[in-house]
This record gives sequence, structure tokens and C-alpha cells, in this order.
Amino acid sequence: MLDTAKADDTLLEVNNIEVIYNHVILVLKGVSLKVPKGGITALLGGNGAGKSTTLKAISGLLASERGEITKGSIQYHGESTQNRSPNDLVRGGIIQVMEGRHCFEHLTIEENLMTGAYTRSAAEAKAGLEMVYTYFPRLRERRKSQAGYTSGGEQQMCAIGRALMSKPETVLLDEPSMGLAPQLVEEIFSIVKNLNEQEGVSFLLAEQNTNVALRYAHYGYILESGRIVMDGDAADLRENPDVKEFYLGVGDEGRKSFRDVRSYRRRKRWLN
Amino acid sequence: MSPPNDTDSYTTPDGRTIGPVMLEVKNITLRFGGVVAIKDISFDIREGEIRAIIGPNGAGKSSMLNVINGFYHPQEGDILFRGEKRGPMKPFQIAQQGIARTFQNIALFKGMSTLDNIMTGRFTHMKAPVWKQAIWRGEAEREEIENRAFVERIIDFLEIQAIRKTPVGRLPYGLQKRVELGRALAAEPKLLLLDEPMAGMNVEEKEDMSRFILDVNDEFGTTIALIEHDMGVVMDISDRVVVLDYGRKIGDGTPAEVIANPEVIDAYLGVAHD
Amino acid sequence: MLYREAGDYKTSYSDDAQTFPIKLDRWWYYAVTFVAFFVVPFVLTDYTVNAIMLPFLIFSIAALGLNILTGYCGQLSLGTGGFMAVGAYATYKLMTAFPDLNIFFIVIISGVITAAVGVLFGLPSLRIKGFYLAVATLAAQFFLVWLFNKVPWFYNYSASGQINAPERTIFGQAVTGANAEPWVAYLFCLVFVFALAWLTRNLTRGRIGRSWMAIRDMDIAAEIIGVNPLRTKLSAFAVSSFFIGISGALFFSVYLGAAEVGEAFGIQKSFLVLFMVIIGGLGSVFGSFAGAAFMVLLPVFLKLFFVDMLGWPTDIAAHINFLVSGGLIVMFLIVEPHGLAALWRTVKEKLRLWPFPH
Amino acid sequence: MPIWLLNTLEVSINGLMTGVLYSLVALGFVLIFKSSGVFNYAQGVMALFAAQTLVGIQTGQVPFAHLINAITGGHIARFGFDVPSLLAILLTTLVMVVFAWVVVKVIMVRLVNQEPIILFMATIGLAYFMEGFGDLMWGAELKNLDVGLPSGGSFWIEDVTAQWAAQGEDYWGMYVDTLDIWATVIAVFLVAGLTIFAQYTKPGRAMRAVADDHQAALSVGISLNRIWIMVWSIAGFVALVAGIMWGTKSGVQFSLSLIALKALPVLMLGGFTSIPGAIVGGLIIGMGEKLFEFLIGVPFLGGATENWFAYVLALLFLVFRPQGLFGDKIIERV
Amino acid sequence: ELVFPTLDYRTGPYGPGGIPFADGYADYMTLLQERDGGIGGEPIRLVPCETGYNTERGVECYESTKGEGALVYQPLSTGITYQLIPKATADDIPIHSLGYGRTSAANGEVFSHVFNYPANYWDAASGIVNFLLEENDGDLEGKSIALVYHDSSFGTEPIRTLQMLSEKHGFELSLKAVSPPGNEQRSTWLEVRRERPDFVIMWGWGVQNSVAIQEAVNIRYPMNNFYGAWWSVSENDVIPAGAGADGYRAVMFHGVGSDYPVYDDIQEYVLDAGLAAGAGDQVGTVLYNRGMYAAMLAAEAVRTAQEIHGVSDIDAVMMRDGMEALVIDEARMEALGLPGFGPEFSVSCADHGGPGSSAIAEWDADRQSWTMISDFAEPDKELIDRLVLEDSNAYAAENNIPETRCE
Ligand SMILES: Nc1ncnc2c1ncn2[C@@H]1O[C@H](COP(=O)(O)OP(=O)(O)OP(=O)(O)O)[C@@H](O)[C@H]1O
Ligand SMILES: Nc1ncnc2c1ncn2[C@@H]1O[C@H](COP(=O)(O)OP(=O)(O)OP(=O)(O)O)[C@@H](O)[C@H]1O
Ligand SMILES: [Mg+2]
Ligand SMILES: [Mg+2]
Repeated sequence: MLDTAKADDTLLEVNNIEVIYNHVILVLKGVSLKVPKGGITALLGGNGAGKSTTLKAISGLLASERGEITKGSIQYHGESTQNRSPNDLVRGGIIQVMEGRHCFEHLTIEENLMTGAYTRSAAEAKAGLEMVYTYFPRLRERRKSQAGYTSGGEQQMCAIGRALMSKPETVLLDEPSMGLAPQLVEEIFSIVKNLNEQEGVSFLLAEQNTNVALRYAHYGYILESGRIVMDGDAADLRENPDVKEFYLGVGDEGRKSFRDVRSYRRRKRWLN
Repeated sequence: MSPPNDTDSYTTPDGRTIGPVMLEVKNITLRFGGVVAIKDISFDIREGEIRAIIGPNGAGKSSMLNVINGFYHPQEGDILFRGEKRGPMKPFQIAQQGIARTFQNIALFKGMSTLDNIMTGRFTHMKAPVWKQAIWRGEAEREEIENRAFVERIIDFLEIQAIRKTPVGRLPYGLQKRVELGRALAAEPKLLLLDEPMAGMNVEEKEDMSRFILDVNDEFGTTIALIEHDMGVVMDISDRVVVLDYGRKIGDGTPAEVIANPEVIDAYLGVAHD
Repeated sequence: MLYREAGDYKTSYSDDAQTFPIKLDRWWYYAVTFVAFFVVPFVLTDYTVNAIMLPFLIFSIAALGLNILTGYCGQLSLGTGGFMAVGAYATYKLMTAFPDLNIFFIVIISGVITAAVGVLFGLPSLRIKGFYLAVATLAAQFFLVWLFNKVPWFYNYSASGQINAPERTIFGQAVTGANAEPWVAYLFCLVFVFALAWLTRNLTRGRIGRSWMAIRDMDIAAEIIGVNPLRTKLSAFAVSSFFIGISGALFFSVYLGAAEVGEAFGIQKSFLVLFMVIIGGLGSVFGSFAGAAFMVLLPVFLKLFFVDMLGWPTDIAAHINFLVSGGLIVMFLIVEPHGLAALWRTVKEKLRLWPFPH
Repeated sequence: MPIWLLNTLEVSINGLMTGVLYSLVALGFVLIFKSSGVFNYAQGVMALFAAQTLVGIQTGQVPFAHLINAITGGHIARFGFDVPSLLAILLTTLVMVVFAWVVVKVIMVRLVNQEPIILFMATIGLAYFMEGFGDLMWGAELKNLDVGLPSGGSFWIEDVTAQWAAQGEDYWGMYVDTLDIWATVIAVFLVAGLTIFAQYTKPGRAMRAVADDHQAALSVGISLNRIWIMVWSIAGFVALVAGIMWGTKSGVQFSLSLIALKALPVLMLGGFTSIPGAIVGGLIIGMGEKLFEFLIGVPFLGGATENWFAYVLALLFLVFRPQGLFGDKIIERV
Repeated sequence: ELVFPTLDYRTGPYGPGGIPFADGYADYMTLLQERDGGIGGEPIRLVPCETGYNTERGVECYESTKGEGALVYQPLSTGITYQLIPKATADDIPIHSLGYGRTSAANGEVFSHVFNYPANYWDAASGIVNFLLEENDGDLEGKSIALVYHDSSFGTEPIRTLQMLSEKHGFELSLKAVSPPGNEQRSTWLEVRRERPDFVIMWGWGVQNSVAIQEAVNIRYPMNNFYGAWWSVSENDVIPAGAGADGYRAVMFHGVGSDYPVYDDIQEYVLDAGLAAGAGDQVGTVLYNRGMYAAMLAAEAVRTAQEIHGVSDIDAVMMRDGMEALVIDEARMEALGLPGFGPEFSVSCADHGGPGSSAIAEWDADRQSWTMISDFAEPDKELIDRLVLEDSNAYAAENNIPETRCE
């Protein structure tokens, strides 16, 4: 079923980009990837691989962290995004959910969500609000609380909900499942799937929860130390022995217990 | 298997000894204005065990840790540490008692290097007066070097040698979590509170983290209370689990007991876990 | 690779914890110290001492002090001018009450007195944070200026309300007063600068420095890991005020020789020192020096350029001076928000990689 | 009523109105802080610059005349025509909008996501720059500002209140300045309008979002540029209003920018993020400092306590409410 | 070559006051240069240096100009004067602080290099009181005088003198401090309005002046009873208050207006020649006149020094001698095109302060000009000399200065 939703044309294309922070720290060393229209693409990789950096490069948020794209290009709908400001890109349909929540602390949950609809009309915003509340009933309960005082998971829901408020064409999700209860993780991904199938929203998600990510994604890229080391259909990736061992926690003998992890581990094959 | 009396010790199936109750939380109620974050909750943590706290988002887990280390002051209820009722104390005094923790939203000192961050964990172990530190040579330097040696062991242990001198603000999320663990460990705590230490990690990294936690528990006999949403981890490494649901306690027992509890499945897991 | 650390191995933690772990830096430092102590005194003129060196050295001390409070401990303060006044008036009172007390000790005691005052005004910092604290420190600024102006005891009931530094000597050489040789005044200040910079370094690399930085970066977390916030903040206020008091004492006694509190220690001083700290780099000893040098030299250079070279009228030059200093400050912040020290670090990192771009 | 009571009342009322004048300056601070987390030290200099520009336009001064003369050796000073007040105010507003645009384009957008202290520093740099720029453009000499606002004691109030004193007492009636009354009316309108704007409109909400987290605001598609230009323009307009009031009172020259220092305690007391706080803070500070000077300062302390007392008063409030009376609560969580 | 450094301030909070003074000083020197080719045939060079009224800038200015052969310093700020007193003394360069600076510097025994002729602050205070005495038939018994002063060392200068005088003449003195800069003085003036003192004396500077005059007009204080110090007399201070300021009085130690022959020369040789120091729009204002007066006194001292030493290219040491031997009499002023512009006086080794004579001027709002309403008259010399001696002796004791210089 996953394969049927396969993309026909490319929506977002990242071509061999290189990113440097603060003029000296080279983080991405030539990353290329494609997000097809109506697809769910997963970006996997360990800590510090550069997933968040890639997403920020796409959404134009790099500049605010003193990072810059020094090589390569990013194209959305075939047009370069390089000189477009983040708000312009949001109007153009790309929105990013940043890692680490980033809610507006002093605004209430509802105001937070409303800012998500900044680019839309009041009526649309109202409808969007209803939608988000049906997705996340917990947010409805806490809608009058200042976001700064809500729990980690509530903030995460708020951040995701806020992005959905802009009725995006493409969503860049940075670790959506982080800090969410298992039940909610499944829920979030089914929302993703829903939006993808029913509204044709495309997703690029950076995820650590590889297990779930590869279950819902169509295509996956694996990023390590600033380079794409592997890519393929999600289904294929799930069968790859390295991915299995390092990202899914399934060894040759089935799922390993966290209690029995050995100190010594096999080297990843793509490293040599 | 139900645990024995508060004062007894017992041995786990994998051969570790769990001591008597170290910290007891009694009838805690915590309210923020109209929101009741914790409602009349009691449970205990035993010497040497790994105690997991789970529950849906907003259930009050982090608030519980905040109560234990004195950042929140509950309206009702008591905390007993090693059998003694704890009076009103400031968080730093509680830290000096030997309770350390990590935070859900990383709370590292962003402007400092990894090494310095972990060294701050040694704060309660360093005693040289300010004027000696100003002179540096002598006691202050000696103390500094001794503690540095200790911290280097932690750095080795957590395998973060390469980022020793890097400002932590630049580190990727997962490494920051590791540094935070290092900082808590540096305090040589008797009780270590971990708030979602593995959020935002992939399996490989979670395995590492689990190993660190188990090793700390094993080698130093540190008691650990841990909040985690990854049920795999909780099942595998914890001795007992307490389940919160919107301020109430809905389950308490071994992982196996808890996971079979229909109320827990309903409120938290969604589907029965394998 | 013009600048390197490779090949410079450390075998002990004390080696690794030293101030300049990199050999090249260390040599630089030795050279600069040598020049400062043994070469500069011989080439000084009245102008270079009184217009450049003394203000530079004295403001460096103030900047170090404020950097401890603001840069290391994160407590934004705009009371620097007031605290400098405390140092100055303490010195004046001590100088006139104990004419035989050595000026060196007078300066140090003035620092201690200022530290006590600093602690007093630091008390609200336990509850008040960020810009609120900054504005609150203005209470100290205005109150102290008012006090020194209002209570004649502070200026020995002189008719003019001004204080004058009488001549005092060290080893038979006049340090204060008009007969002080330039090189003596310079060396006297330099000794303080050197000692205080060394103290700053020691304090900031050890436990207390880390607790300051912890409070700065995240005070709640710091408290939860066992840092006593009140003690830590007050210690920062005390040490910082001690430094600022000394700088005020030298500013009055060695540099100006006379002062009136409102003119010499007004709020502009507070801003000036804050400028130095931020332009130089928060939380950096080197930055304090760089910032002080920048702010002392900038007007001199601008004057040199517009008045002496272009021959423009002084008032237009003065307006342009404002315009350019303001513009430069903004420009520096845009290029490197973390100040000259960070700029220098980036340059070093680039040099380390040079000639490769990354 | 006994005379001492009348006198105390008079001091209080005048204090309240002076406080309103402080509030006018504080308002500009609040707007910018609320929309970007920037503590805009340049607000005082903006008021000065606005007033200078207004007078300059009104009297048909040639901008940069000094500089031009210095370079060309000429003697130009004025165009030789006067511009009516209202038009001049309009033109000055326009200048302030252009100014806002430049500040945002040149400084603010390049310092997105930086720590507050850095932004604060940048505004001090800006203040220096503008000070030099304003003087260069319009000259540093004292100028007289008159847009036709009435000033001086109100006879009517004086007459009415003179009756309040007990029979036979020698009392002149209460002194209330008409300029202050005007300032109060204008301030009330400004505060009401701005409060509604910030609290209930979409740009208002966006403004508060930006203050919390620049990056997150960018990520949801808020144009920092637009918000900031708008807010700095409004702040420029508020500065103009403050400049007119203070300029009418004390002439236009450098010291005008120092009223910013009187606005700071107001701000601190009211809360950096609250528009109504600015006015309430102003009232408390104004009345507090005047009463203190009247009851304690002059009789016991030798007077001139106003400068520091305002700060001490604000400090006392802060010890109990660290975010000021109406400021957003400082969120402390782990 | 005769080098005159001028420590001006054309910027900052007191800029509006500094500009006309600096213009006047420079224009007069330019006039001498253009008309007479210098002083005694020796060309003049002005070295302007902007201090912005800032003490550290002042030090920098002093150090950077003293090497150029500076003859005399006009620090133009009390704070800077205080710093320069010991420095310039050590460097053997005289200082002339005209109507500001250290009052007790009038004692030449102690302050060998500092001159503050022809009058100082204490003279001014006494001058005002003397004028009041005259107006009130020599009796101030039971009258009340309020002193509204800048709360700084400048503002507190007259307090001692006035207190002594109040004891002597039996008037009641009340002190009203104004917080600098003085943008806001409502409480002070409400107080004045309540207490209705018979006279108000103001020791103000900068924005304080214009605000005070405006407030006084607002509370309808009779302007004829309102006396300003000589730094509260600028046209800038009175013009904003409009017609209400009519009748405001101030104490002066030099003439007002541009009704002197020298102004024709200034017009001809300086303004028309395009050599004006500033915008050229300050000529004839009070502070311009003061700057010009300072320049005139400096030039006369040079002339005296040239006569004493018989050389035209004098140095600072000779300049000091010239200042110490300076004699200004009516004939000389007449010759300079400034008849009656200031008091006649002579300086001596022990007396660096001159006679302390002052006069009262009144503002005419219609004609927008000042008129002298009294002649130059000496202050209460006995009292002031006592105060000067007291203060200068204290300084001498603190700084180990022997007081036998002039014997
Ligand atoms: N603002 C910054 N300045 C300097 N270096 C940075 C900055 N942000 C990220 N880096 C560096 O870039 C690298 C990639 O970081 P990034 O956040 O993209 O990783 P990630 O794959 O998202 O990791 P994680 O899974 O932990 O979120 C890291 O090594 C990090 O140290
Ligand atoms: N300081 C506070 N003020 C107001 N409400 C608070 C505060 N701290 C926590 N809460 C509320 O209490 C409830 C419990 O929060 P807590 O952070 O303990 O949840 P949690 O169990 O840790 O959830 P998560 O898994 O999402 O982190 C939440 O609804 C939160 O909004
Ligand atoms: Mg990431
Ligand atoms: Mg939590």
C-alpha cells in the first residue's frame, strides 16, 4: 500500500548542499535529497548527523543561527529557495516544526495555535483550530494555559498543531515523536498519514523513532556526519541488516533487550 | 512478585540486591491555580533499584520529580528521605543531600564547555574557600585536579572524550542529553532522577544510554528514578514502575504487572504491548 | 597553518587547565607582559600615559569587574559609575584621614569597601532578574551619586564639593598628584591590572567561576544541582564591586586627580564600561582588555582623523564621532555579537585551518 | 479643607500628571520590548530626534547645514519658509517611519535570535548614532518647540480650588498645568488604542509571539520585518508625541533624551511588556517621587531625591513582583 | 606664534551653552589675527579641542595641546578646571577660569597658576544680595530668599556665601535643590508657589534654566524678583518662556548686547570674511560676549607679558607673569572698542580674583535683549576674602603648599 502512493513529480529538491555555522563549523558536506509531491520522506540518522540542519536549510531558518549554505541549491516547485525569507516560504506552503518545541511561552496554547494561522483568514483559522483540537483533545483542555507552563508533551502537541494551522503543502517535521507517550506517537503518525492521503500534504520528517517512521514513510534517507549514506524505499530500508541493527534494535536473533546490550558492536557496513 | 516490607532487602532475578525504602512520597497533592497536577499520590523508591515513572503527557511525571528535588512545593503531603520527614528546603540543599537529576528540556549551561558543565556537578564536593581559589596555587588547584580526574572518568565512561572542550550549546541534542547525565553523575548522587533521558535518540543511542544507566546502578549502587516513554526501555531496565494518569496513580508494580494492567493499557499504551 | 595546537600535548590536568594551554599563546602572553613592564615605561610621554594608558588600564579593571558580574554571572548592572564613585570617595576619605597610610593599601581598602556596598545593592538580585535587575541597579547609580553630592562629610566639607587627590608616594616616588612621573603612575596601575587579571582568571576557571556561569546560563538548573544562588550572586557582586572600586580609586587618585561625583561617575560611566564589556566580549578576560582599548582609543583616533587630518571643525567632528562610534558598535555586534574576543577566536580557528577554508 | 491637605493634594495631582509624561516615553519602550524582546535604550534619543526634526521642518531649516557649510564654506541655514504645525507633524511622522524602516533593515534583521543583552547593546549604539546624526542634521543648539499646545497654570482650576480652603485662609488655589492636562488626554487615547491593538488584533498577537521566540515566529511564517517596521514606526510616533510634550516644556536639545532615564523606573514598575502598565507605572512613580520629595526629601534629606527615589520605589515593587505590576510573568520551569 | 588651546564643548547636554562661548572666544582671536596680524605682531593660533563637558576628554585635550606651546588654558568646565589645577601648575602653564572653576583660586598665594578674575561665584551671590539691599533701602530683615540650585557642586557654590549673608542681613534663606539635568522641576516650583519667597535666586545650568524660567512664568512668579546666576542668562534660557520672561534679572560680570564698536570690526573682519567660528548667529548673545571677553582678557595678558619681557613670542611662563600683572582700565577698554564692557581691575601676585565686581541685567522680552540696570559694584569683599582664605588654606594644608610665594 505504501508503494502505491509513490511520487510522480518532485516537490522539493536538495542538491548537494554544504552548510557552515559561524563561518567555521562545517556540518553538511554535500547532502542531496528529494521530496516527492504527496510523499512522506523520512530522514534518519544519529545525533548530530545534521538532520535538523538540513531541515533548517530548507525552511530558511539557518540564517537566524548564523549558519549559511555555502554550496549547492534547494529547489521548491523547481524554484530556488535560497533568497526567500522563511515567512515567504511559509506562504509558499513549506512549514517547519522545530525540534525542541519552541512554543511561545507567554502566549496561551490557543494563541500559540492562532499564530500558526498568521498567514490565513480568521474563518480558516477557526476551522483549523477545531481540527487541531480534535486531533489533540489535551490541547483543548489546556487551551487557556500559558504554553510555558504546560508539560513537555503538551508543548510538542502545540508545536505540531501550530504548524498544521497554516494549512501547509509541505511539512518539515523535526522529531515529532520526541517526548510523546506511545499512544500519541501512533496518533501523530496516523495524523500525518491522514493528511498525506486525504489532503495531499507532503512530509519530510527527521525522526529518531525509526521504527514508526519507516512504517509510515514511503522513502527514507540515512544521514551520518553530514552525508547521506544510504537511501531507498522505506520497506527496503526496513529489511537492511544495518538499519535493522542500528536503527530498529533488531539483531539477527530478534529484538534485543536493552538490558543485554553488548559493549562491543559490529561496525556499520556503510562506513567502510 | 510483590516487594517485601519497607525495611527489608531482597534480591532481583538478575542478582542485584535492592535495599529498604530510600525515599517515600506520601499523599502528595500539587496544584497550579485550578490545575491539579498531582492528586494524593504515594509511592516509594528503594535503595538500589531502578524505578520507572510512566504516564501520558501532562500526567504529572515531571512535576513529581520537581517535587522530589524541591523545585515545586506541594500543597499537601510529605516526602520522607531515609525515613525522615523532610522539612521545607531549598533545591540546592536537597542537592547537597545527594539527589541529582536531569531535565526533560535540556538544562545545560549553554555557554560552558562539556568539561565545565560536568565539573559543575562536582560543586557539592568542592570546599576550597573563595580566597584560596583566587590564589589558585595550593588547595584550590589540588582540589580542582582531583575533581577533574573524577570527571574525566565520567567522560570516559560516557564516551564523550571528543567533545570535552566544545561549548555544549553547539552539541546535537543526543549528546547534550549525555552530558547532562554526566553532570548528574558527577555529583555522585545517592538518588538520581532522570526525566526522559532517551527522548530524541535512536535505538543505537538508547542502547548506549541504557547501558550507562545500568552500569551506574550496578557499579555505584546509585538508586535511579526514571521517566521514559519508550516502553521497550522501561520494560527492560526497570525494577518497578509507577504509572500516573492526570495526577492520579493508576498502577504500581513490576513492569510485567503494570503492562498487563488494563487501566494502564487504556490510559497510556493504547494497545497491548508485546 | 599559522596557528596550531597540534603537537602540543598535555600530560597532566594542571597543564591542561592552565591559562594558555597553547604554546604559541603562552609565548605571546610572556612577550606582552615583558613589554608592558619593561619596555613601555621607557617610551611613555605625558600624553600617552594620561590620555591613553591610564584610562585604558583603569577601565580594563572596571571592565574586568563588570565582566565578572555581567559576563560571567549574567547579572546585568548599570551601577558601575556609582560603584566607582564609592571607590573614589573611599580613597579620598582614607587619603585625607590617614595621610601616612600607603596609597597601595588605600586603594585595596577602597576596593573592599566598595565590595561591601556592592553586596548591599546586590541583594535584590535574588528576586529580580534580567533587564529588571539592570534598571534596578540604576537605583544604586543615582542614589550613590546623590549621596556623595549631598553629604559634605564625603568631600570633607570643601566649599566646592570637589575632591582632590593629594600627593602620595610609594618607594619615594609620587604616585598621585601632579608631580607623579608618567611611568610611575603607569606602573602603579599596571601592577593592579596584572594582579587583578590574574585573580579573575583564577576565579573564573575554578569552582566559583563555574558556579557564576551556571547561574548565568540557567539559574534554576544551577540551583537544582546544588549551587546556592544567593551566595553565588552576592559573591559575584562582591568581587565585581571590589574590582570596580579599585578602578574608581585609581581613576580618581592617579588619573584625574580631582573629581566631582556627578561629572566623573555619572550614568555615562556605567554605560561606557558596559560597552567595553559587550564590545570586548562577555565572559572573557581578553575581551575586557580589548573592549577597554577599543573604547579608549576610538575617540582618540576619530579625533585624529577628522580634526587633525581632515581639519574639520571640532563640533562637526564631535557629532561625527558619536555617529561613527554608534555605527561601529552596531556594526561590530552584527559581525560578531559575542564581541572582539569571539572575533579573535574565530580568526584563530580560521588560522588553524589556514590555508584550507574549513 | 486644611491647607496642608490641599497642598498634598496639589503635589499628588501634579505628580500624577508628570507621571503621565513619563509614561509617554515608557510606552515606546514597552511597544518595542513587547514585539521583539529588545530593550530599546534609544527611545529617549528617538524622542529628541523626532522633536528636532519637527522643529527643523516647522522652521524650514536646511538639514545638514553645518556639514554642508563646513565642506563648501557656504552659509546656508534656512529655506526661508515655515511649515504649518500639523503638516510638520505629519512629515515628521513620515520621517520616523523611514527611520523605523532603516533600523529594522540594517540592524534588527541581522540580529535575529541573539541574546537580549546584545540587542540592548545595539540599541545603545543606535542611540549614539542618532544623537550624532540628529545634531549633525539639525544642529545642537537649543530650539524652541511650539505647536500651539496651551501651557501654564489653569486659571479655572485655580479659582475653583481656591474656594476649598477654609474661610479666611490665604490660599491661591491649586496649580495644574494645561499642558499636562493635554498630555494626559493624549496618553489615555494612545494607551487605550495600543492596548486594544496588542491584545486583540492579529498583528498584536504576532508581535507578542515574536518577542517570545524570534526563530519560532519565523518558522510559523511571521514576517519579522513587517512586524518590526510597524512597531518601530509606532514607537517612533509615540516618541514624537513624547518629544512634543517634553520639547514644549523644556525646549529641544540634548537633555531631552535623558527623560528616558525617568521612563525606566516607570517601565520597571509597570512591567516591560504591559501597555497599561506603562501608564499605571507612570502614575505611581510620578506621584510617589513628588510626594516623597514633598514630605520627606525636602524637609529631611536636602531635596533633589527624585532621580533616585523613582528607582528605589520601583525596586520595592519589584521585590514583591519581579515582573512589575502588569508585566508577563517570568516563566521559570525546568 | 601664540598658541591658545580652547577646550570647547559644542555637544552634549550643555552644548547649547558651550557653542556661543566658543564662538565668541574664537571670533575675537580671529579678529586680532585678521585686523592686527596677531598680538604685538605675533600671529595667533587657536587649537580647538572638543571636550563635550566630559572630564576625561578634558584631560586628553589638555595633554594633546600642552605640547604645542599652549599659553593659557580656558577649561570651560569646573570639573576639568579642578583636574588641571595641579597638572598645569606642575607644567607651569596658567589657567584662566572666567566666572567658574575653583572659587578659592582667587588666592594667588596658594594657586600660583590659576586665575579667576574678574569675579567668582561667591562674588556673584554677594553681588545679587547687595543689589537687593540697594533696592530695599539697605534692609533685607525678614525677607525671604529661595535659592533654586543645580544639585551638583556647581549649584552648591553660593550656599555658604548666602548663608553667611543671611546671618548678616537677617533674611531667611531656603534651599531648593533641582535634580540634574532639570527637565522636570514641578515640585520645586510648587514649593516656591506655596512659600512665595520675596526673591528667588537661581544657580542653574543647561536645560535647568529654561525649564525654571518657564515654570516661574507659569506660576506667575514676579520676574523682577527672580535673579539668575551668570550661567543662567543665556538668551536660550529666556526666549522659550516668551513674553512672560520679561523682567527676569541676572548677575553679570561683563557687558551685554552688541552695542560696542568692536562688533563692527568683528562684522567686518570675521563674519563678512566668512571666518566665523560657528554658524555666525550667536554674535551679541550673552555667552558669546563672555567668550569674547575671555579672549580679550587673554590677549591683554599677552600684551602685558610682551611688555614685561620685551619679546613678542612669549611662552607660558611669561604669560603667567603677564596675567599676574594685568591691568584693565576704562581707557584700555575704550581703546579695544569695548567701553564699559567690564569692571576696571588689576591682578596681583596674591590676588588672582580681581575685584569681584558685578552688575545686574534685566531681560526685555519685547526687544529680546538684555539691559544693564546697575553699574559694576564690588561685593562684600571682607566676607568673601575670608571664605576664600579658609578654603584655599585647607587646600594648601592638604597638598603641602607653602603660603609664602608672594612675599
Ligand atoms: N548553531 C550552531 N552552531 C554551531 N554548530 C551547530 C549549530 N547547530 C548545530 N550545530 C552542529 O551541527 C551538527 C549537526 O546538528 P543537527 O542539529 O543538525 O543534528 P541532528 O541530526 O538534528 O541531531 P539530533 O538528532 O541530535 O537532533 C552538530 O554537530 C552540531 O554540533
Ligand atoms: N509551573 C506550572 N504551572 C502551571 N501548570 C503546570 C506547571 N507545571 C506543570 N503544570 C501542569 O501540570 C501538568 C503536569 O505536567 P508535567 O510536566 O508534570 O507532565 P509530564 O507528566 O511530565 O508530561 P510529559 O510527558 O508531557 O512531559 C500539565 O498539565 C502541566 O501543564
Ligand atoms: Mg536535530
Ligand atoms: Mg515531563
